[in-house]
Amino acid sequence: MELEKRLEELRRRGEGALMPHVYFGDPSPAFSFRLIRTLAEGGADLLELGIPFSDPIADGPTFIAACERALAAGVTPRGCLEALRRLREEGLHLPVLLTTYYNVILSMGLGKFCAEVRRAGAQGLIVPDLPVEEADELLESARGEGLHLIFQVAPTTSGRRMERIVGKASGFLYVIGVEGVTGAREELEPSTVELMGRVRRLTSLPLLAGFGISRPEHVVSLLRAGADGCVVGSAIARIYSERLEEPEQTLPSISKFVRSLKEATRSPP
Amino acid sequence: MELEKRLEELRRRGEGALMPHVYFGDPSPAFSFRLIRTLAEGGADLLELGIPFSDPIADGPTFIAACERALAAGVTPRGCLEALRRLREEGLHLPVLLTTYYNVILSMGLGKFCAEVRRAGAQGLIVPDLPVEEADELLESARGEGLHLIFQVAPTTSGRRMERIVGKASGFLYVIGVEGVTGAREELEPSTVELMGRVRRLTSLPLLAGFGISRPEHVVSLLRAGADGCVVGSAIARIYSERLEEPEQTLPSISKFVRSLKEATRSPP
Amino acid sequence: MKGRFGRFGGQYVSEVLMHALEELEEAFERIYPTPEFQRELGLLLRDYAGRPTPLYHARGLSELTGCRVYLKREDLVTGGSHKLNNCLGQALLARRMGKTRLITETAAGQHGLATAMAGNVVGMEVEIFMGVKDMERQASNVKRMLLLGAKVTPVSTGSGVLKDAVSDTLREWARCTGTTHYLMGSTVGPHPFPEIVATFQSVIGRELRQQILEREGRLPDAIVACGSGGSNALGAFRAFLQDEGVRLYFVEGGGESLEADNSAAAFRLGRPGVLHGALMQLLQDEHGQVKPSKTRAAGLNYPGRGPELSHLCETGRVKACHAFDREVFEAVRTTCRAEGLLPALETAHALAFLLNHPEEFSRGEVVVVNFSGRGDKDLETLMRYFYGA
Amino acid sequence: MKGRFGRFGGQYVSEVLMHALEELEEAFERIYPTPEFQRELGLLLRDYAGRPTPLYHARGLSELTGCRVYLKREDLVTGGSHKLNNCLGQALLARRMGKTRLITETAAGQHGLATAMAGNVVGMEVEIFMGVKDMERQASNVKRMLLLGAKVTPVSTGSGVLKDAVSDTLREWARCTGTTHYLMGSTVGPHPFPEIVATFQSVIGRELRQQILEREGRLPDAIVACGSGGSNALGAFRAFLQDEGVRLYFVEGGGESLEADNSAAAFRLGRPGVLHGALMQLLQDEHGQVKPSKTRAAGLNYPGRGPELSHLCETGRVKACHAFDREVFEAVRTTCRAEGLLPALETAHALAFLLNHPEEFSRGEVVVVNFSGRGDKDLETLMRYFYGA
Ligand SMILES: Cc1ncc(COP(=O)(O)O)c(C=O)c1O
Ligand SMILES: Cc1ncc(COP(=O)(O)O)c(C=O)c1O
Repeated sequence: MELEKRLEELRRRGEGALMPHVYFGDPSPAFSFRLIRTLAEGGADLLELGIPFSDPIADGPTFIAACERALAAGVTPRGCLEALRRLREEGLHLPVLLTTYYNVILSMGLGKFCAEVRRAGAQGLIVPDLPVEEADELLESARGEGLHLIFQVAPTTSGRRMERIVGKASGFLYVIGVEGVTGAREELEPSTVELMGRVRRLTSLPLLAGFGISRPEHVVSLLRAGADGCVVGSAIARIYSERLEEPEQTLPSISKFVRSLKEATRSPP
Repeated sequence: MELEKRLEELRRRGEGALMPHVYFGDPSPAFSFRLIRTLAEGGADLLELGIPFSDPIADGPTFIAACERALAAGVTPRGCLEALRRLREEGLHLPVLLTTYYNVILSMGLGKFCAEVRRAGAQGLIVPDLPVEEADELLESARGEGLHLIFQVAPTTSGRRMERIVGKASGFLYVIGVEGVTGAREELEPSTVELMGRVRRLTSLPLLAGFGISRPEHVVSLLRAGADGCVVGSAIARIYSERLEEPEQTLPSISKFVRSLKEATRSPP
Repeated sequence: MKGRFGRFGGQYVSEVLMHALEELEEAFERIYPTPEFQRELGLLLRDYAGRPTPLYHARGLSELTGCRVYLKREDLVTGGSHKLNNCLGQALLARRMGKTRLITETAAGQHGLATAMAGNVVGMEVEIFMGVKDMERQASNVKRMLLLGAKVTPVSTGSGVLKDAVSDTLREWARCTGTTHYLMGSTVGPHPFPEIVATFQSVIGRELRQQILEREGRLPDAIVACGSGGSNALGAFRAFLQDEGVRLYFVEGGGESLEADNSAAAFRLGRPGVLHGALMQLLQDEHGQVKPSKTRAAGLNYPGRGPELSHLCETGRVKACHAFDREVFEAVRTTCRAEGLLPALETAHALAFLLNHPEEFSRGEVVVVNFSGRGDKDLETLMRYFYGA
Repeated sequence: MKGRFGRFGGQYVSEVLMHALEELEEAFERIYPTPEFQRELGLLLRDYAGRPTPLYHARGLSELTGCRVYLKREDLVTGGSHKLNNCLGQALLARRMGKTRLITETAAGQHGLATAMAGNVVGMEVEIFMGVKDMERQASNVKRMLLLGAKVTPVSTGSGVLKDAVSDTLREWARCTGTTHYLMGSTVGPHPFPEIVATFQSVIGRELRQQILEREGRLPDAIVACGSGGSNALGAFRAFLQDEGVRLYFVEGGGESLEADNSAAAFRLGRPGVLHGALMQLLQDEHGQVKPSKTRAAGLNYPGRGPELSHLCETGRVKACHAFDREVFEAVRTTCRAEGLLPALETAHALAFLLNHPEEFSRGEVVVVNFSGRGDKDLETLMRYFYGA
């Protein structure tokens, strides 16, 4: 399914996009399959599928632990791509963004990685340690395969850099609302709202807000502030992390949680 | 009893002098009294009576321990002098040399110390950390009280210093046969014999050899080498040190040992 | 290209940090060349750190090797290693940038200690991230840091060693770039860190050049330095890069053996990759996952080699070598006996290479070893190794 | 009178040792002034020991005291204290005298360590006598000495502390003066030791004088030094003895209190007496038995004060002061925080005196503290004191 089309459609419906973010293979590939199905059924509009990395410097404790568990379970980048292919075969229709750190991509080779990603059925890439200054090579390979390379902006991003980023971005912009790393937070910071306004003035690209979103109220505030959607990651991992011996037991709670978030994306502005 | 007279007498008889050396109060004053009587009865010709000092740098392990025990038993310099007075009252007739380190003397005051020593009934002083260069003051006080200040010579003593020492000595010369500190040794060193010759050429003063003498054979060799007598210290303390709970039990062995040494002083040259 | 050494280097960090890196680069370029900054740093280097450090003609090691061996005595810098050269520089810079807090990571504890010192000198709060395993292994340096008033935060993510502590410090920095400076401890990390650290450390080589010219009337035949990130090595090498006649040896941690996961020899066992913000020579598996390094020298226990060093070794200007743990312990003993000097386990890598590779050094050659630190911090490890328990 | 400072000094030793003292005096007077000796010692002091040591303007301590406080950085000497200045000198002298072995005693371990270093530099065997209690308290320095290859012989006579170790070393020396030099570690013992040690340490004051003149354009108002035997203090003071305007403070170990047997304050609690070959200020009981001293700083735990120092304090040229253990620990903490420097417990006595006696120092005065050593050896003691266990 086309990424831009889906976001366009949601915008037309006056609805925010919900993009859950999971690291594949945590704590096991089998669970990830069930989790992703649950998220899709619960109303996810897009999916950010993480390939675990040994040193996820942009992630907080929840996702650090997720990566460690997934790697301990023997998950490899190829395994993740294979899994996506299987999810597609089994009928997963959402647009999927593959997230990983740059070294994983470099290690496979930029061109080869992008080709594999496209073949597996993803629509784009998110590389949290690849700022726009370092992105040209990957951008070229990704474009060659028809993949979006999603860029991030943050409260600390200067106007000059924001313009540079907007100039190269496609698909959507990933708006990091807070200073710091991934991880569920209780409160949204006012800087997030302010940032949304700043970006909006520069581009008509869809804006997906991420980092720290853990409640339906957050989603509502962000959409009001101008976001086109939200990324929710650690808040989901946090739920199953509490019962790692039998994570499936938490799927009903996760389902309920995702539904409540999706509900929030539909609240009138 | 006069020191010079006694040595003169022994020389006339062709006999060597035997001078046992004990630290008073080790392990108790009561034992020291019995020990000294035993030594006198066993044939001691002179007695070197030590006032224990906290830091006896010219002494080896046996006498270090003796000083520690005596101090722990509460022995003081005045206590030692008092003890000598009592020994005299009880009939001890030998010439007595009081031995202690210079700080004990300094602490009481040189003049006062010498007066007390004379009153207690000693004939002279041995101060192992007082070389001839530092001795003038004490020499004066001692002479004032009619006390001999006994000087030592050692294998390392140069000819120039030997002359200086001989020039100030009276009573006898204490000839340290070995390099090192007090303590019983198994063998006599050839340097001892050599040294005895060196000193004899310079003076007609009696020569008492000390440090390391532990057997009748040592005594015989030293007298043959020209000594007028021997000092035996650690070898005696070593005997009672082995039964410190009831040191009196060792008095018969000590008596036997002293008799054997005295016997050796009578062997024809 | 800016921030690149050949193909190595770059700025592979989260967007959140980009602003801080730009701010730092700008500040460094603006402030560093000013006479006031040079004067303040120069005084601290002289009077606080104890520079210039001597160049010692090591007679015992010279006899053993047949070379004229000189030791550049960075062990005499306050705190016991070259680390303070860089820490004083960055701390002064951070204060002039208006920051009030310094954070960093440490493995051997030497860099943490030097940061705590520099923080107290300039009057800034200090927090040190340290892998739990390193905290155990280098307990005495943890104590020193605590006494100096620094907060020491244990890192238990990953393997609880240096690489994990770097990651956690980067994460902490992302939270508070406004008030806080990340005082990077080696020539690693995203641009401009490798350049800044090498600049502050290059005082070593400048002194060395002058000293050896005074002493020998000519440049040395070879300089040997240990390292992982490369700060002491580059500090010594930079002044000689243009002098083709001066051979430069970089000695990394061979660990137990070059097998599997028993080594820190990234030049032998790694390939270029991105970690902690830069493209560099990196120990990694076939999937691009970073491999934990292994060596008894905590300060060499890092899977990456700084970008400048990666480049210099790729071009052949610097020769990458390694020493194994057992050679290193022997070199400690040899140096103790021959010179009365107790080298850090890290430093002993350079000494071990010199002692064990006669084929590299001809008789009579002038060889300088950068004596990067003293071994007091390794006392327990050494006693256990030599005397058991 | 030869070997006397006023009434203090002398040669109160067994006849067996007199020859060795004469030989040493003759050799020192003959060899020390020669250009070859000066050159060899000068090079070692510069390149091995790390001299000149800096004079550091300590901003934090200056703020706390209102004075312009300078620290003479003897902590930067190889091994971590001033002790090596003297050890290198005596070791070179002993080698030229044809000796093949060095013996000495140590309390804090700093002098033992420095002797082991110097012994390795000149290629002589080293044996260190150390009280069993001190071996426990300064375990890390024992380890350093062992690694350097020195033989460490435990002394259990007496109280198993420094004074007993000195006695045992004198006894050992009496056995082997022909081959062996007793490398006296402080300005104590029979003549010529106090003179020799003070001469080798006076490099401190010579540098200091030149440095403070460069920095302040004038002499300091006061110099503060800690000590027991007095080697670091005399080293700093000697160059200023003729300058009446420079006040000299000597800080001894107050211990817990000035009561009974809880102190090492020989100037407060002692009187002149003879120990270890010299007449000096001495802690002793009414019978002339030497009293054990008590202080948490092993290096100050000696009942005597060297003859020159005894004389200078008797004449009033030097003011004798003391600092109590608890003040000393506080001074360690203050200096760690204010300057990022960890002083030895001994050194912290001088700092404590400066910090706690504002009545002695007027605002704006230039005060130099002889920073005699670093506190790494005291790490365990400090951690136990501040953090318990
Ligand atoms: C003494 C010493 N040498 C070398 C190093 C390695 O660091 P670098 O590669 O930055 O010189 C360390 C690191 O802690 C160290 O403590
Ligand atoms: C650091 C330090 N300062 C001072 C002293 C005291 O010695 P002195 O009185 O000879 O200076 C010692 C002795 O071990 C020491 O280690």
